[in-house]
Parts: sequence; C-alpha cells; structure tokens
Amino acid sequence: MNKLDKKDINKVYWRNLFGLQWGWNYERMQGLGYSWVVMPALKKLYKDDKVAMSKALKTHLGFFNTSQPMSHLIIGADLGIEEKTGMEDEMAIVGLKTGLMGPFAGVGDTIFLAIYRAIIFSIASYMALSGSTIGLLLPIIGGVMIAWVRYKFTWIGYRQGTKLVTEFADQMKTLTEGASILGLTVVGALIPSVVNYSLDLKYKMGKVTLDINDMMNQVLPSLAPLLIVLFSYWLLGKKKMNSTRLIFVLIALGMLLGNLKRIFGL
Amino acid sequence: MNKLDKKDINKVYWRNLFGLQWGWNYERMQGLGYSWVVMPALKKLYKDDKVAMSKALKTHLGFFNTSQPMSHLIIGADLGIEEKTGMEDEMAIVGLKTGLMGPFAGVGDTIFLAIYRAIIFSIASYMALSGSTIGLLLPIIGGVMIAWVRYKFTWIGYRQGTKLVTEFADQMKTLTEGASILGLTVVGALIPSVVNYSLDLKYKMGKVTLDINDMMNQVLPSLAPLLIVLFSYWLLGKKKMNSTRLIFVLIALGMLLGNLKRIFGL
Amino acid sequence: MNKLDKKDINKVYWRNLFGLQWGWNYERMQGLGYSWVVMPALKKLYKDDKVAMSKALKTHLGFFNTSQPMSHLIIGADLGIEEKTGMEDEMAIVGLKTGLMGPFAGVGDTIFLAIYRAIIFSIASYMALSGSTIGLLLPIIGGVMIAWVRYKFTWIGYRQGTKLVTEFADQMKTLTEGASILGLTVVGALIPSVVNYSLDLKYKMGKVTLDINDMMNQVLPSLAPLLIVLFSYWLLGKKKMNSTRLIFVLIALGMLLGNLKRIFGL
Amino acid sequence: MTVPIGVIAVLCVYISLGVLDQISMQLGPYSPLFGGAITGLIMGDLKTGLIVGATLQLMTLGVATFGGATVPDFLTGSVMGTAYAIIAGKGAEYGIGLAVPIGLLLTQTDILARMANTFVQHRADHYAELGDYKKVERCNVYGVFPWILSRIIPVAIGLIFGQSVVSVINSFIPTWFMDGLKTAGLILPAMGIAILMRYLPIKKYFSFFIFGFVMMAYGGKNFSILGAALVGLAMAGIYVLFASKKKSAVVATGNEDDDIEVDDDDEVEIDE
Amino acid sequence: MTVPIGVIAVLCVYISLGVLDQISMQLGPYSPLFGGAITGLIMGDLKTGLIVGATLQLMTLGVATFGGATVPDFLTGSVMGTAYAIIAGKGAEYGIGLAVPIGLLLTQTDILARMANTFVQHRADHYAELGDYKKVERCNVYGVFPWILSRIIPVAIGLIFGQSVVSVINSFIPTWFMDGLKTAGLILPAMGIAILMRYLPIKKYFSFFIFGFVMMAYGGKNFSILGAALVGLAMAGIYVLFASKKKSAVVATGNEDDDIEVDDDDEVEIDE
Amino acid sequence: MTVPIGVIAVLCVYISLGVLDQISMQLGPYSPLFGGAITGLIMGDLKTGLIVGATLQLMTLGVATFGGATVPDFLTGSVMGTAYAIIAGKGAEYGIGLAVPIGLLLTQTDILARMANTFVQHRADHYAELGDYKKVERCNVYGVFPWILSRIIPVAIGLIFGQSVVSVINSFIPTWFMDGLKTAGLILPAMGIAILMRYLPIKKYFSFFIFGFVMMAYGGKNFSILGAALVGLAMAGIYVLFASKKKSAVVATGNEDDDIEVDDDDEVEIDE
Ligand SMILES: OC[C@H]1O[C@H](O)[C@@H](O)[C@@H](O)[C@@H]1O
Ligand SMILES: OC[C@H]1O[C@H](O)[C@@H](O)[C@@H](O)[C@@H]1O
Ligand SMILES: OC[C@H]1O[C@H](O)[C@@H](O)[C@@H](O)[C@@H]1O
Repeated sequence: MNKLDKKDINKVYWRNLFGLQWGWNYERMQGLGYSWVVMPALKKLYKDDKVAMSKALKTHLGFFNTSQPMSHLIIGADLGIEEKTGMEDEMAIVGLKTGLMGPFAGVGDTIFLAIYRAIIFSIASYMALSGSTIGLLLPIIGGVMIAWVRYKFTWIGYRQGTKLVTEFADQMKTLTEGASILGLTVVGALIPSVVNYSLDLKYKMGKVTLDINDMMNQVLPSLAPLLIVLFSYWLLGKKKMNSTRLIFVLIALGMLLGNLKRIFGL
Repeated sequence: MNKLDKKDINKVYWRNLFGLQWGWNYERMQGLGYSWVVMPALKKLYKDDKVAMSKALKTHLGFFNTSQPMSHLIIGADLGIEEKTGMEDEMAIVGLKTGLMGPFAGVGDTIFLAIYRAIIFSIASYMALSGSTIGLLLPIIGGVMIAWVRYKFTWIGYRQGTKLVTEFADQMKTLTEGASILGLTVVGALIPSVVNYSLDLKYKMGKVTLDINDMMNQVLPSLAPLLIVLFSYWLLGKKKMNSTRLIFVLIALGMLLGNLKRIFGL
Repeated sequence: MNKLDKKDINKVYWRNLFGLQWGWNYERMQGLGYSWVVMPALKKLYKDDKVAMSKALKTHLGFFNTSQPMSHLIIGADLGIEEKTGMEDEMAIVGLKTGLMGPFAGVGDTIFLAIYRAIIFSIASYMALSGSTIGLLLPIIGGVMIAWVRYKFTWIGYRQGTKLVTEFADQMKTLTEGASILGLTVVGALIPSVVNYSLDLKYKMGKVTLDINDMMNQVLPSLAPLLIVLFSYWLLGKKKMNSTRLIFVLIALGMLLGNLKRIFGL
Repeated sequence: MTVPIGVIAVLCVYISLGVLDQISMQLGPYSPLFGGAITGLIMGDLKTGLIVGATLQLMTLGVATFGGATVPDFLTGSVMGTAYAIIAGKGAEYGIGLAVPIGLLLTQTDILARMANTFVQHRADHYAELGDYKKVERCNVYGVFPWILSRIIPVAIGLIFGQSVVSVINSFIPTWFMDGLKTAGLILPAMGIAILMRYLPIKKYFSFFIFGFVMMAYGGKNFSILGAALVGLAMAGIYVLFASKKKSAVVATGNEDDDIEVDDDDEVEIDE
Repeated sequence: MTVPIGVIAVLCVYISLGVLDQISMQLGPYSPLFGGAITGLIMGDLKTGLIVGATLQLMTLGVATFGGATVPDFLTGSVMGTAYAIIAGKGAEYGIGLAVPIGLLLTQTDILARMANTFVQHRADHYAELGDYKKVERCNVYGVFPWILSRIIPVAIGLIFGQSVVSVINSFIPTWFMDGLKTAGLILPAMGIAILMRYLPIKKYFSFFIFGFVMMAYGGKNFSILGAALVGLAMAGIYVLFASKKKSAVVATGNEDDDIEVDDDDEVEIDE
Repeated sequence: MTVPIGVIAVLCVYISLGVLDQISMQLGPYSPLFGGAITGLIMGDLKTGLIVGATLQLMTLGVATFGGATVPDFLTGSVMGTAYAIIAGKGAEYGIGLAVPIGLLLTQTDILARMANTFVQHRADHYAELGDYKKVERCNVYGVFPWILSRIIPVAIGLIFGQSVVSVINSFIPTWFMDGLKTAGLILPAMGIAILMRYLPIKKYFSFFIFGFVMMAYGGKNFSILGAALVGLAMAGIYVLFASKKKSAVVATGNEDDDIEVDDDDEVEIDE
C-alpha cells in the first residue's frame, strides 16, 4: 500500500538539503523551494489525479519559512500524511506546516545558526589565527554531521507522521527553553571574546598616568564591550531602529571612539 | 480633593533622606525621626483638626525601625492612606508601619548595607590601594543613585497606598529569599578576599622546611580564614556571646596567632 | 525491661567496625560476618530460648551486602527490634535488612568509597609527590572520624528502631540523588586530574610543526582523556564486557598509543 | 599589480559556491573565514587571507540571518578585503579595515536578489495553474541566478578595477577615517550579539546571560566559547530535568517519575 | 610635630559630617576609606591616608549596623590612625595597627549618643501633648548633637595630645603587643562576616555560601566581589524563576505562566 | 642486591594488615599510597616509595570495589613495584611501570580468596544447625586467612626471587613494551572513572558531570578535587532544597515549608 519508496524519500531529502532556499523571496520565502523539494513525491502520489496534484501544488507553493535543518521533520511528516490520506484532509497538512514552522524556526535557528556557528567557527578562527589551516576541517566535519541529522529527521518525520505533531509540540516548549538557556549562556560569553575593543584613553597628571581602560576593567573586566552591547540592545528596542541602521550608529560610534586621542588632543 | 501637593511629598522625601535617624534612640529608634519626617504633611492634613493631629503625632512618635531606603515606601504609603481617610482608621496605619518595617529591614539591610557596601567599597578600596583617588567617586555616584531610588520609592508608596501593602507582602518572601541568595554568595566570597590572615608557621626538619600555611592551602585555599570565620559564627550562636565580646575574643586570638613564632621559639 | 546494655551495643559496634567482611564470600557476601557481629547481642537476647536463637542465627547467616559504614544503621535497628519483639516478627527483620541494604549500598558507596576516597587520597597524594609525608595523616584522621560516625549510626539505629526504616526510606531517594549529584561532579572533575595522558604526536611539515595534542586542547582542554573515558564507558555498556576485560582493552590501547611515534616512524 | 583575469574568474566561481552554501548546507565556504583563506590561497598569500578571514569571522560570530533578515555580506567583504590587502601589499589589517564597509555596502545586493526571486515565484504560480509541473520545478532552479549574480557582479567589478580602487583609497581617505573604521570593526560584533539578545528571551533568563559573561570576562584566555557552551548545556539539562519533574509532580504527585532509570545496556558486570 | 589647631578644627568638622552621613545617606564620608583619605589630604600625606583608609575599609566590609546594633567606630579609628601615622612618621602600617583598638574603644561613645537621644524623644512626647509641634520638630534636630559630640570629643582630645600619645605608644607598648594587634586586625573582618552569616538564612542556603567561597578561594586575584555578586544575582534570578513557576504550577497546572513573554518593545525589525 | 629475609617478613606483616584494613576501616594502610611509602621506608628509600605510591594512588582514585566486585590489587602492586624499583635502582618510574601489570595479575588471587570463604560460610551453617555458636563465630574469624594468604604468598615469592625477576625484566622485555605499559598506566584511571559513571545515574544527571569536567579542565592547576566536591555538595544542596519544596508544594500548596527557619541558637545579640 506504500505509494512512496525509499528512493522517493531520499530524493526529497537531497533536494531539501540543497535547494529549499534557491527560490527564496520576500513574498513566500521558502514557498517555491518547498514545492520543488516535495515534487518527486507529489508526482508519485498524484500521478493519476490531476485535481489533487493541482491542489497539493497550490498548497505547497504558499508561504513557508522555517529553520532548514528542522524543515526535514515537517516535510517528512507532510509526506507521511499525504501518502495515507492524500489531499483530502488539506487542513491537517496546512496546519502541520504553519503550526510547526514558527516554533521550529525558533529552536533551529538558536541551535544551528547561533550556537553551533559561534562554537565551531570561533575554534576554527582561533586555530587559523595561529597559522593552522586544519581548523577549517572542523566546520566541514560538523556540516556533514548536520547533514546526517537532517537525513534522520526526514525519516523520523515520515514514519511518525501526525503523531509527531502532537508529541513534539508538547516537548517543544521545554526544548525551546533549554535551547534558550544554552543560547543565552553562549551569548553572554561571546561579549568578552568577540568584542575586542578597549578604550584607548590615557590621561597624564604629573607623574601619574590614568589609564581609563584599566580602571574600567578593575571595576569589571570587559566593561566597555558590555556597555556597547547593552547600548546596541537598547537601541534595537526603539521604534524605527533596525539592524541596518544600528550598523551605521556603530560605525559613527567607531569613528568617535577611534579618534578619541585626536579629539582630546592627547 | 488631593490635600497634599507635589511640594509636600517632596519635602517629606528630603527630610527622610537626611533626618530619619537624627533622633535615633534605644527606646523608640526611628520614632522621633519618623514624626519629624512626616510633619510637613501632617500640618497640611490636620490643620483644622487638633484632635486628629494629636492622635497622628502620638502614633508617629511611637517605635519604628526599618532600613532607611525602604522606609520611603512605608512613609509614602502612610501619607497616601492618611490623605484619604485621615486618622479614622488608625489601625490600618499602625498595621502598615509595624507590619512592613520588619521584613523591609531584612531586605533593605541585606541589599543596601551588606551587599551594596561590600561591592562598591571593595572596588573603591582596591583602586585607592593602587594610588588612585578616582575610585572615591564610585560610592558618591552610587549614593546619588540610591537617593534617586529612594525618591521613586516615596512616590510609589504614596500612589499605591494600601495596595502596596498586600502586593508587596506577597512578593516579599520571594524577594527576601532572592536577596539572601545574593547575600550569601557575596558573604562566602568575602572570606578569601577580606580575611587576609595566613598562618606564619614554618618548621624546619633537617633540610626540609614545613610551611604549615602552604600545606593548609594545598588542602583548600584560604582554609585558615574560613576556619576563623566558622569559629566566629559558632561563637555568635552561643548564649551570652555578642558581637562586642566577639571582638575581644578575636583580639585575644590575634595576640596568640601574631606571636606564634615567639611562643614556639622559632 | 532493656535486655541489652550499653556494653553489648558497643561490643557489636567494634565487631562491625573490624570484622563484618572477614568471612566475605561470593555466596552470601557479608552474611557470615553479620551473624558474627550481632552474636554478642543474640546470646544475651535468646539465652533461654534455643529455638529463637537458632531461628535468629539462620536469618543472620543469610545473604547480606551493603556499604560498611551504613551497615551500622541496619544492625542497630535490627537489635532495637529484636530486643522488643524477639524473632516473633521475623518478616520485619528480614524486610528491614533486605529492604535497606540495597539503597544503603548505593548512598554509602557513593559517599564513602567514591567521593571520600577521591578527595582525601588525591590531596594526600599530591602532598606526597611534593615530598611531604604529613599528608599521610589525612586519611588516618578522616578514617577515625568515619569510625566515630559509624559509632553514632549504631546508636541511632538502635534507638530509632523501625521508625528509622520508614523515615529513612522516605528521605533515601532524595539523599541518594543528592549523593549522585555530588558524585557525578567529582567524577567529571577526576577526568582531567587523574587521566594524565596526552597524545605524543608531532608532525613536521616544512618549517611548521603540527602538535596534535596542542590542537586537541585548543578545541577542549583534556579532550584526549575525556575521549578515552567515554570510550571505556561505552565499552562497559556492551554485553560480554566487564571491568577486567576492559583492563586488557586499555592495556592494548596503551601499547598502541605509547608506540605511536614508532608506528608512524617519526 | 593588477589581478589576472584567471584569478578573478576563479574567485567568481568560488563566491557563487559560497552563496549557494550559505542558503543551503552552510558547510563552510559561505563563511568569511573560508572567504579569506581561499582568496589568500588563490592570490598566493595564504597567511594574510587566514588573518583577514579569521578576524572577520570572529567579528561576526553572532550575525546570522534569522527569519530572512538581511545582514551585511561579510563573505564578499572578506574576499575583497583580502584581495585588496594583497594587491596593496599593506598587510592583513588594511584588508580587515576595508572588508567591513564593503560588507555593509553589499547589504543592498542581497536585498535585490531576494526581491528578484519574487518574479520566479509568480512564474511558478502561473505554470502550476497550467499544470506544467516541469516548469514549476525549473522556476526554483532559476532562483539561483539572482543569488549568484548578486555576488559575482560586485566581486568582478571590484577586482577588475582593483588597482585603481586601492590607489583612490590610499590617496584620498584620511587616516582618521581609517582609524575610525578600524575601531568600528572592533565594536561591530556588538550588533550580532544584540540581535541574538533580542531574539532570545533574555528578560526571563537573564541569569544565564550573566553566567556566560562572568565566566568569559573573568576566565579570560583560560576559557573558551565551547567551555561556555558546555556549561550552558549543563544548565539547560538541569532546567529540563526540573521542568519535566514539576510537570509530573503536579499530575501524578511525583511518584514514579524520578526513579533512577537504568536501561538494560546500563548494567555493568564488574567482575571476572 | 604637633597638630596645628586649624587642622584639628577642620578634622572635627569633617568627622561631624561623617557621622551625619552615616546615619542618613551613607554617601561616602562616613566610611573609613574617606576618613583616611581626607585626613591624609588635610595633613599633607594623601598616600598614607589612602592606604590606612582602604586597608581599614577592606577589614570592615561586612561590619554594618543592623537593627541599631553598635559596632566599632572605625571611621574615627581611621581618622586618628592616619593622623598618628603621619605625626609619628612611621608609615601606614603603624596607623592601621592603632586604628583598630581606637575604633574598638569608641564603641562606647556611640552607645552613649544613642542613649542620650532617649532624652530628646521624651521631650518630644511632652511637647506633642502640649500641642507645640514646632518644638516637637526641634527635638529631632537636637538629636544631631549627641551624635556629633560623640565623634568630635575623642578626635579633638586625641589630636591635641597627639604627640604625647604617640611617644607613650612608642616607648611603652611592647612589640609583641603591636604584632598581636596587627594580626588581630587581619582576622577581625571575620566578625563582620560571621554577623552577616547569622543574619542571613545560611542553614537553608548554605549552597550559595559555598559557591561564593569556592569562586573566590580558587579564583584568587582573577576574581572579584563584583563577579561573585553577579553570579549571586544570576542564581537569585533562577531561584525566583523557579519559585514563581512552582507557585503557578500548583495553582494552574502550569499552563500559561512560562510562555516566553515578549513585550512590544522587544520586537526587532532586522531589515532594511 | 637481594632482599633480606627480615625485610620480606616485615612487608608480609604489613600487607596482611593492609588487606584487613581494606575489608574493614579503610584507614589508610590498604591504599597504594601507604603501600609505596611504607615499602620505601622499610627498604631505605622513602622518596621512591612516596612517588610510586602517590602516582599509583592517583591512577586508581576511581577504582573501588562496589558490590563485591573484584578490582586489580594495586596495593600489592605498589609494594612490589616500589621494592623492584629500589632493587633495580632504576627510579620511581620503573616501579610504577611494573606495579600496574602486577596489580592486574593479582586480580585472580583476590577472587580465589573470596571463593575460598564460601567454605567457612558453609561450615558456619553446619555449626549453627548443631547449636554450636562458639564455632559459628570462629568461622568468621577463620575467614581472615584466605584474605591474608592471597596477599602474603605473591609478595613473599615475588620478593624472594626479586633479583632474578628484575634481571629477567631488564634483559628480556623490549623497550616498546615498557613504553606501552607506561602509557597504559596513564590511561588506566579511565577504567575507574568509567565504572563510577556506570554506577551513578549519569543519563539523568549528565549536567553535573559536565560541570565537574569543565571546572577541572579549564581550572587546571588552580583547581582541585576538593573544590569540585564543594561545588558538587552545593549543587546537591540546591537539588535537595528544590526537591523537598516541590514535594510540599504539591501536598500543601507550599505555605509554611519555605519559611526561613531560625532555631533558637541562631539568634544573635549584636550589642554591648
Ligand atoms: O528563521 C527561519 C529561517 O528564516 C529564513 O528562511 C532564513 O533566514 C533562514 O536562515 C532561517 O533559518
Ligand atoms: O535594621 C534596620 C535599621 O536598624 C537601625 O535603624 C539601623 O541599624 C539601620 O542601619 C538599620 O537599617
Ligand atoms: O556495594 C556494597 C558493598 O559490597 C561489597 O560488600 C564490597 O564491595 C563493599 O566494599 C561494598 O561497600
């Protein structure tokens, strides 16, 4: 009774691995990609049923956006359902996609975009700075491992079908919060390690030299970077502020801070 | 209908900031100060009602004691109530004052006396030891910020009135416990940083010198200070022991420890 | 009405301190020892009642195994019950012994075998390595303190009797979990401190020397020891694997790792 | 020194692979680190490339494109910064200084690509209605062109006129401006971090943010991001432990949930 | 060297401000740190003053007057210790050694002041009954005099006879006594800490005490009280998080309470 | 150099006390540390003994006999390793290298002793049925002989033929084998740790394992096992705090359980 065979699922996996975002656009984001990814399966499932095929394609060309690695779970589950009930229960499929894409984006971006990258690439970069190119292998190895996880996700999604939706949704909140805790710890740690600015302001009074940066570090190490981050965080909370504008604010700040000596005539 | 205007409340704030403890005495502690602080408001509220004024004054001359920064909340709330109902509901006012002064003393002393001081003055002192007088600005800045908090407290108390009593009481326990956690962490950290004693006892056996202090630190760094603190803590738990007596015990101990070399004839 | 006097209990304590495991064997483990330990009390309790004595002895010669320090609580409680009701309620006694020996073994071994030893003997060893024999006193002092705890346990068990069973059982789970947390923290910390292996593999490419161990430590300090431990842990989970076989695996691994230079011809 | 046309071609191929990597697997080529390294390798100065790339990478660790947000194109920045540094022969720092504003400038081309693809999306809708599934599929494939062009064009133009650009920079841009850019580069990573802070529930979990900061601020050279991540993982584990305990505690008065569960494969026969 | 009468007068004014600061805003002048610094400044040896003041401050970090308890008067101790050190020209350590017993001795004058004010309290009661509110107010103002006198008198006397006091100390007090005092000074901070430990619920929260101690004991020079306080704050935050979750969990089976609440101003438009 | 018969006798007495200590109080003599130290003392080279013993001890910190499991006999290994090192005059490292395989070899004698005692157990059953309680008691006492013999025999034989054993080792065993043994010694502690990990609920509480590892891995020389244990104790304290709060929260809606309980002896009179 299984209409899809192993090869179909695997084909969908490969398309998802590479092409989900080729057609990314502001209107439907990953919508075009989604339809391309599932196409090999759709062709199999609805080969005798033009009406269903057209309905399915319309659905899958719609707005979709989530974290790429997590998308495999959704697409897998989608195929599982469509294999059993076709497009009969369209609401179930739309519900699955739109219901999960939000929370999955949250967890997935936190883990795969924020944390994974911060760790792997900071190690690789420090190794590169000390002249070793071997560190460049780290992201490659990590990437292959993630591809493997994405493969597993596809099959888990496909096999569990809707069961996944309800079960994952239950655990999602706890997982998201766990990921947030991990994420915030890393974010806090990033400040002293990637914002390497230190105030270049020394003030001579008679024989004594006041090093403002030393004094700030005596209060709290990396105080200056912390303040700049908190300032940026606060700015981002303002209406009319966005990350691109923030960049210009920070460049202006850099122009100022980089010329303190000139400004104060020291 | 508001009998008190902004100026009245602010006058009370200023008096509270400076004079709550001028008349501090063992019998009523901040009782005399309290009546002086609220006097400008009392005069306004009861200017036509000698009886109420006398009742109010008697109430406010009674025993009162709490952490100064927190007192603003109580005094603010007191004014809020008296403005609405006068001294009619005397029990409400007495209840407010006596009910909150205890827990507020706990939280306030922990935060403003213990923790705030330990942090600000330890930083300032270390800066002073390295020759910089700028550190002296830290407590001044901190103090001004606390004065601002106290100003806010006055108005929050005044505006919320009795609502404050019930709401704060609810959160008080959690807040107190949070403050205790913060406090105990700092207290633990204070031991190695402010008890700088190290056992001055070296013992020569043939070619080898036994440094008792080194050996203790090998077991646990700052073991000697920890033991002295635990001993003091234990002593304070004894009947008949108080902090003044503890001082003399510690001086005696110092006389002993400071002369170990002489005693052992090394 | 007390059939046992202080001397009897103390005699049992001393026997327990030294001889619970003299007759240790694979069939009944501490069974023989148990009967020897409680013998002085049994003789007193059943001196006129051959039947009861025989029944008691048979019971106590049965399988028994727990952490030695904890055994005092069980033996104490056993005596307390037998003093009151003799062997009438045999099930209560058997239940006490078999019910508690398992969980007590868990907590006791964690605290007294794993954690206590790791701490005391690591300190003593580091002191020995720096030439001082005084560190050898540490385990002696610790051992005497444990003997004292065991003495207290005997009396607590004896006085509380069955009450102990129910109360302790309640708290046992929490206590066991607490001990596990403590234990796992120490276990994690043991890895970098006692597995002192570092990969001896340097690779020369032109002027640059690649130190594999340095590179691993850049990723994570003590990565090699961690990997070896995780590998051992994983092996122990395999069917047919036990700790003796693990030793041979590790020796083989050592033969390999210790000759890496020879193998690679560096 | 002008850049040989062959080198420019190879770099254009690389940057195409890079942008495809960025929107799919994110294996590595999409990162400023690789951008610098590979440009350096191709142009014969690997070391400069590694330094420019690694420094830029560390500066942008927190910058990621969440929810389709556009961020500066630091990959192209890294490639061109490295190239200019090698052309000018002025060292890695010069390249880093240029990479930042280049990355910023190219924010716009990324946006153009994402907009352009709205066109293929609509074509796909059209073909879907006609029932021409082949062409629907082709639409997504065509989507790669805007992505690739948005990277190739600036790189090609930038490198072809490389020598002139460099002379302009060297003669017209005042040092205070370059100093300012340098400092801007040092504080720009704050943006990535601030975005992450907005993205994560920091008000609720500020505690963990503090932990991370304190560990790294005081731990200094002895500590690392991986160390912080391990601690974060441990704390997340404790959180989940308690969160799930609480739930069952409420439901079932917490009886069986916190047994020490030992799977079969957990048992260990520690004996001969 | 005797202390000029002008200097004594200025120091008396300062100590008056100091005690008023102590019982009100606690801005700074009330602290041994300021006491040493200002005395040093006035007597022309700021450096000695800073060292005496800072050392004394660190020794008494945990000493605070909770619930009206009397503690040694280390402010006056700091002022006079600094003054004697400068008069004797024997360096900061000499001053610190003297400051401790002086502070201890003056515990008594603080108690006297607090007792004396019982008088103004009773006067105020009296006037209140008469309805003379002006005078009631004046009573609280009069309360400052006992406070001020309790500090001015010892400082004035001590400094007027400064030279003689110093000679007496130098010739009559044996070195073992001074050594003992010095060591006593080193261990005295234990008192402040022990008081705090009694004051806070250490039996319930001993864990946090251990954390604080371990961080500082092993962290050593790389760590600081502010670092410990930040960690403590983070842990308090977690505690409050769990405490409030638990409460609502029991009430409402924990459904809506732990959503990631995002206020409006939290949203961030990360785009062009 | 051959080992004088008197020395062998003394070491046999010591090893007997050692094994009895191991199965009872575990005061110290049972530990490799003492084994090395005492052998060194008796054979006139305390320093070598201390190093062999301490190193072996650190290598086997996690190795303990849970639930009657047999582990290598590193006490005997330590005694004989030290003895051989002194005989051969080749330094502590040589001794450590030998101690490991000796300890491993003697795993078997421990097992024999534990088996042999099944015999006395059965004798005791027999006498118990006869009602001869004296003899039952004696059976347990007889149990010490297998224990003692299992240690004395290898030590005696090993030391009597010490000189020959050493020559055999020196001439026949290749250096690659000794190198391998040395490395094996360095990684063997992993076994003890792995056993502990199997023994404790690591899947549930992996967080604390990570904490311990990270602290020590990054803390390095500045940290210690006692420090880690204190942190572990603190975390266990917090766990118990929350675990008991939760329980009462469910039962009693958490009203009175988390008061700050202050016993009478907690009060402190902080005053004159
Ligand atoms: O946020 C979900 C998702 O949104 C967009 O598609 C891109 O920014 C992805 O990188 C991201 O993972
Ligand atoms: O304890 C509350 C309060 O008591 C007294 O009034 C003084 O010791 C204050 O410093 C303290 O804040
Ligand atoms: O596990 C309980 C107990 O089992 C055996 O009797 C021995 O291994 C003891 O060391 C251990 O304490």
